[in-house]
Amino acid sequence: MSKLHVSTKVNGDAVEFLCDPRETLLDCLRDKLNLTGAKEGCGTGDCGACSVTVDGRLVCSCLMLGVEAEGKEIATVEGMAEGEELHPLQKKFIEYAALQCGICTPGVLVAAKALLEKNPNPTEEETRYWLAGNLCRCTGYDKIIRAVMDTAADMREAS
Amino acid sequence: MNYHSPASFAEASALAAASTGVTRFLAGGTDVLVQLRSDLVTPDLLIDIKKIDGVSKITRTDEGGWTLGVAVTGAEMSEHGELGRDWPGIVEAMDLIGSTQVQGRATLTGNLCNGSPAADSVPAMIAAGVTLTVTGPDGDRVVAVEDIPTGPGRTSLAKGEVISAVNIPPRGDNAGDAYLRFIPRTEMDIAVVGCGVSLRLEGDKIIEARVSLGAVAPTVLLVEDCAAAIVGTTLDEAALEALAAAASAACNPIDDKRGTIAFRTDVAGVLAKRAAKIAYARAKGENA
Amino acid sequence: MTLKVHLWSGLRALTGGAQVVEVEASTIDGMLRELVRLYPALQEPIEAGVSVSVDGRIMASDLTAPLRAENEIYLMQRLRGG
Amino acid sequence: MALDDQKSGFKFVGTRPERPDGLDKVTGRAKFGADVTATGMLHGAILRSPHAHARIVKIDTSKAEAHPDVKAVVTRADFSDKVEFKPGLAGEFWNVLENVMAGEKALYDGHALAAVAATSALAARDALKLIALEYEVLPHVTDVDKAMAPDAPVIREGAADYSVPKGLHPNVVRYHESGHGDVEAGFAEADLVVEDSFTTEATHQGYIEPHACLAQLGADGKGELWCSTQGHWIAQKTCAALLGIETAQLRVTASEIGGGFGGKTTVFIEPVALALSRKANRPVKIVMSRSEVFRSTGPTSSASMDIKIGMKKDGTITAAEGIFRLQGGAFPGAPGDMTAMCAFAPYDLTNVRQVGYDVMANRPKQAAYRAPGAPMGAFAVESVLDELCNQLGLDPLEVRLKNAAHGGSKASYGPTYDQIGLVKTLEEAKAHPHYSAPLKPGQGRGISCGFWFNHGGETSVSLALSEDGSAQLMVGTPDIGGSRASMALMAAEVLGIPYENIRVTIADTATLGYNDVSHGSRVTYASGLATIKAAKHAVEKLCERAAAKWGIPVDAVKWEDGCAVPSGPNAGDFDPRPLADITANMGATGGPISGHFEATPEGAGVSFGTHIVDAEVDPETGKTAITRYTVIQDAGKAIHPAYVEGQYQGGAAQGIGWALNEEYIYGEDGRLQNSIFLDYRIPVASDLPMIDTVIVEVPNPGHPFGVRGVGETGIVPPLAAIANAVSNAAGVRMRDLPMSPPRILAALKASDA
Repeated sequence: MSKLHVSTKVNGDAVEFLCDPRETLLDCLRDKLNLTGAKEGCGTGDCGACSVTVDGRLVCSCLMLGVEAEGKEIATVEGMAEGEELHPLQKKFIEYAALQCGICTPGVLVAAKALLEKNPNPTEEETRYWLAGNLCRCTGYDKIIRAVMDTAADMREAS
Repeated sequence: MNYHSPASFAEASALAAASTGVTRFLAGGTDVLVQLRSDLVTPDLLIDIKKIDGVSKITRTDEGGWTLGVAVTGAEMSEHGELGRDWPGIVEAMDLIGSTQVQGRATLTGNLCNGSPAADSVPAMIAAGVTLTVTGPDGDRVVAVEDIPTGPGRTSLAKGEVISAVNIPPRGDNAGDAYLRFIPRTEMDIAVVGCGVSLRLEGDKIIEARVSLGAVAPTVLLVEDCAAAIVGTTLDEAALEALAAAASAACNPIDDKRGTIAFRTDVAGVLAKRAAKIAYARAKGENA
Repeated sequence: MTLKVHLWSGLRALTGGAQVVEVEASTIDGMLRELVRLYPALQEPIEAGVSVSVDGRIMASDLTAPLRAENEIYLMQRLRGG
Repeated sequence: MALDDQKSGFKFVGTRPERPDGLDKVTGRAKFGADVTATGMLHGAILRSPHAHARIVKIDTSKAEAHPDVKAVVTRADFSDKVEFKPGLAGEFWNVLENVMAGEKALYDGHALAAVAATSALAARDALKLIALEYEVLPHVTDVDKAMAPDAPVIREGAADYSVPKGLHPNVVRYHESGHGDVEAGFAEADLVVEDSFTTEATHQGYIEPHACLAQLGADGKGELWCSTQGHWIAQKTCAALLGIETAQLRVTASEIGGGFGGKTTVFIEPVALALSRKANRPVKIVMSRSEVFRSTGPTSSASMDIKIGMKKDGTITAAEGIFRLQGGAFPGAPGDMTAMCAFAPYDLTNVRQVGYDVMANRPKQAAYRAPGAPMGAFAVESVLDELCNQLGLDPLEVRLKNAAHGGSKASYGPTYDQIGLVKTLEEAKAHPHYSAPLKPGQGRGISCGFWFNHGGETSVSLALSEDGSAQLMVGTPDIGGSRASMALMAAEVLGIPYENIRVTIADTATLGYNDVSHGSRVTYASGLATIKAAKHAVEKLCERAAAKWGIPVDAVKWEDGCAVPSGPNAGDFDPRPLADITANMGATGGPISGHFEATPEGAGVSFGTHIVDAEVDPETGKTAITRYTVIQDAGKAIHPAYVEGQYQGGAAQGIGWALNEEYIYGEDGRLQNSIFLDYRIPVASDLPMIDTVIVEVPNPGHPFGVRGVGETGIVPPLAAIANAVSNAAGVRMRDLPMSPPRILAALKASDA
């Protein structure tokens, strides 16, 4: 069948694309909009490397069709920094060496940002469970969890 | 694959009834997209029901129960304080499914219609006595949750039928529910065994109970012997042992990559005891 | 000079039972060639890949490394990493 | 390598600066394997066998070829016919080719049979369904012990090499035996001998980034390849051989790599993409699905092991013997030899004997995984040690200290150890608050030691100075875990310029000499050593320029804190010349200044670690929770301690997965049943505690700064340490991994009965 036309907003910008109804939002972000920050680690919603928010809700972009993005507002890792100013989580991840290979990092950052927006003062357990859908094979999560919790503390202090 | 997003359930039902190939309804999509991506099921027709008015609403009924739209996500259920105070077991069962990300999309009806005997929300719904409104070519009918799954991946829904609402009964006084599952990790797994319990007390005595087991048979089971083992008791040690024995006896599981027959049979009893204790404490108004 | 070369015990079948053999050489390359000359059956394991431990330091591939009579020399199967 | 000038007193080394590629990695800008496109690009997809073992009777690709979206179809006939089959590992190119694209037989579920290139990824996937296959299904075997049994189906005749004793099944393709002393005499001296058998299942490296590449190859034999790899020179060499082109005509660029752990040290899709590209005359991109990753790449070997250890009442080990049978898929290469050599390496033993088997079965070709072979052996040996300590009432740490190898000990694999850090890690473990912390009911504590060889390997590094005094450093080892930061720190240390002034690039194969793969924990050791030497080479030239300007001999100039200075009062009285002062005019004083170094550094320095684990077991369900974890490991010298800690923590986390839940599950039909992350259960964030680390530094005499590799040793002790903790918590000895809840519960029930 012919392709479907989709109008949506990504990181605040109005965008349009044509997609096959079988293509996922992740396929559309990466292949049609050249936003390759979200990664496909599994294609089954088990690894979280493709995490984005849709209308503020954290989702796996591999578990949503491109056509379902019609009229929505999508946010990806590419939209996390404001101009040249990195998000506090981005800064802390670099400072704490909370990434090794970096493939899971975009998804972890998007998910962690969603956590702190919902819960500015998460416990270690809450942080670990919130991020349970973001697989990291390199770090053992230790430095990731510390980076998220310490960023939360910094942000609480700053606000 | 054709994609449609009808504006009403009647239209959705008509589309499905007229389709000649494989039809799937798309709510949260957390199962449909996985099957699509792995070439397991590529529907000829995909009907997205999320543009139908009211599908994302959680509404208190006049009788004190709840009506949930079929696109209400797990995250929306968890964030709804009052629903969770009435039916913590259902909300927790839904919340156990997948990650935070999956919670942003997954729905009760999707979990049910996927037809997995290991679906977490299903034992909790069955224990709670949840019913569904089904819209078909001949209009609406109301069906109990336990009557929907007929086997792994199969449901009793006829061609052209689509679930249009989830009806949760009024909780009433001195009652509580709970759901527990066993998984090898702390998150992200499919239940190896699941158990939902809902019960009502008079004083310390259980006067009503429904116990449901998941992942121990081709479909989720409503186990009357389990209920019988605890009704009329104060959930003392003997009642708990009888409950565990009834739960294990009801199991008809398989050996598979997620667990063995012996393991599932044993752990069904363990979880039944643990879930019953939580439901009992909740019915007494204790924190659990 | 005469070098004393320790083999791994699996190679004894190829050297008529000897696990420590003496060869005349001054580099790893020379030693390996001399081993093959004295025990032709050793050609296959050496071609399949060996490392040489010299005084406890494992030389994975350097054929030019000099050897002296007082060195402790062990032939080892080539190491692989992840 | 000269060992006499080992440096101490560091300015940059040992600090924790931000990694040079940090910004790229937190903004989504870093380009991984699947993140690039080319104009005119096609998408490739690979058809894979659904059978564990089958003769390919016929492949009919005509329907796929006729489809308008399809631009090329390839099968084995499209690869070089010059690649020669040899027994064992001698013909590794043939083994890789046979794995990349099946010849006469499909050898495992997931084995590649044909591939297409089409105008979109969906079109390519759809086109695979147009290829018609006719199979003759053959009997299969996936279990290591069954694969060695007389009635096992033969995977491939003639694959066994010289080492295999006569009379063994043709699936046994390599054999290793080593040791010293007289084990029988040793056992006779023992007060207690424990003999036991153990198994471990295959696990996957589990990197989150699936294999991905973009290839272009023309009829002129010139090609470009972009891929996610641990070693682009080995990819270049292998692809050239498999495609029948000249190595130098294929330029390979390593993308950012989303994890490897050994699994990306070889090629899978790269030669296929090149073959498709050559046929279609267009660039071809292939990205594996997660299911393809599990079915067709990695995994590690599965193992079956028998251990016998004798001990005196005072804890002295009198003799140790181990038989290690490793299954490595349908090709030679299972590291039974490594398992055997590493298993007893932590101990100073008078009598030791170890035997290793490399066995083929109908599974994917095993790939290296972090200290390949060592974790399984450590699991078996350290479990028996624990059992001996329990039965003799001895403290497991004291017993390990009593028997620990040290400088001068004869290693179980033969040679005499140089300076090593095992005893130090044990002493640190003993002093650590974790070891003496009280346990709660239901909890158990386990410890284990672990050993890994580490590796040097062929290395080239080039360093070029800029006029403004900044430096660009080109290394050839892909940065898997922050190695750019370590390289910049070492270069800064030698040059004496700020860390931030150094830009580190992973050079492609056309712009730097040969480099071995990022494996064997060799990057910080070997590329680091080469970086130091390259920087020193540049410093020599800087000193020459200063000497020329001052009119004094070059040996009267030394380099200090980023400046050329006269080497002493007799050399003359000149103001120090900073690096930027010399480079500012370098074009007119002799030309550009660069340093380089090419060698095969030998002296990687073996490494040891000791882990302490607390585990809690639910007696009703058999579920294990890891409640506390401490890693103590010798790093020689930690260049960037944060990334050293990261390696320790990552190794421990992977070990926890291997010990508790990760496994390849094959059905009776020989098909892999858990090829997605839902059922291949790697640890998630909520499964783990914080992982404490202690970095021990016993300098490696073979590195100018004392570096030992740290990447691999961290996965050696966890299996045993966790098994010991779980066994102590549950009161039953766990002999089979993973210790999944059904296994533990069954063991508990059996011990009750």
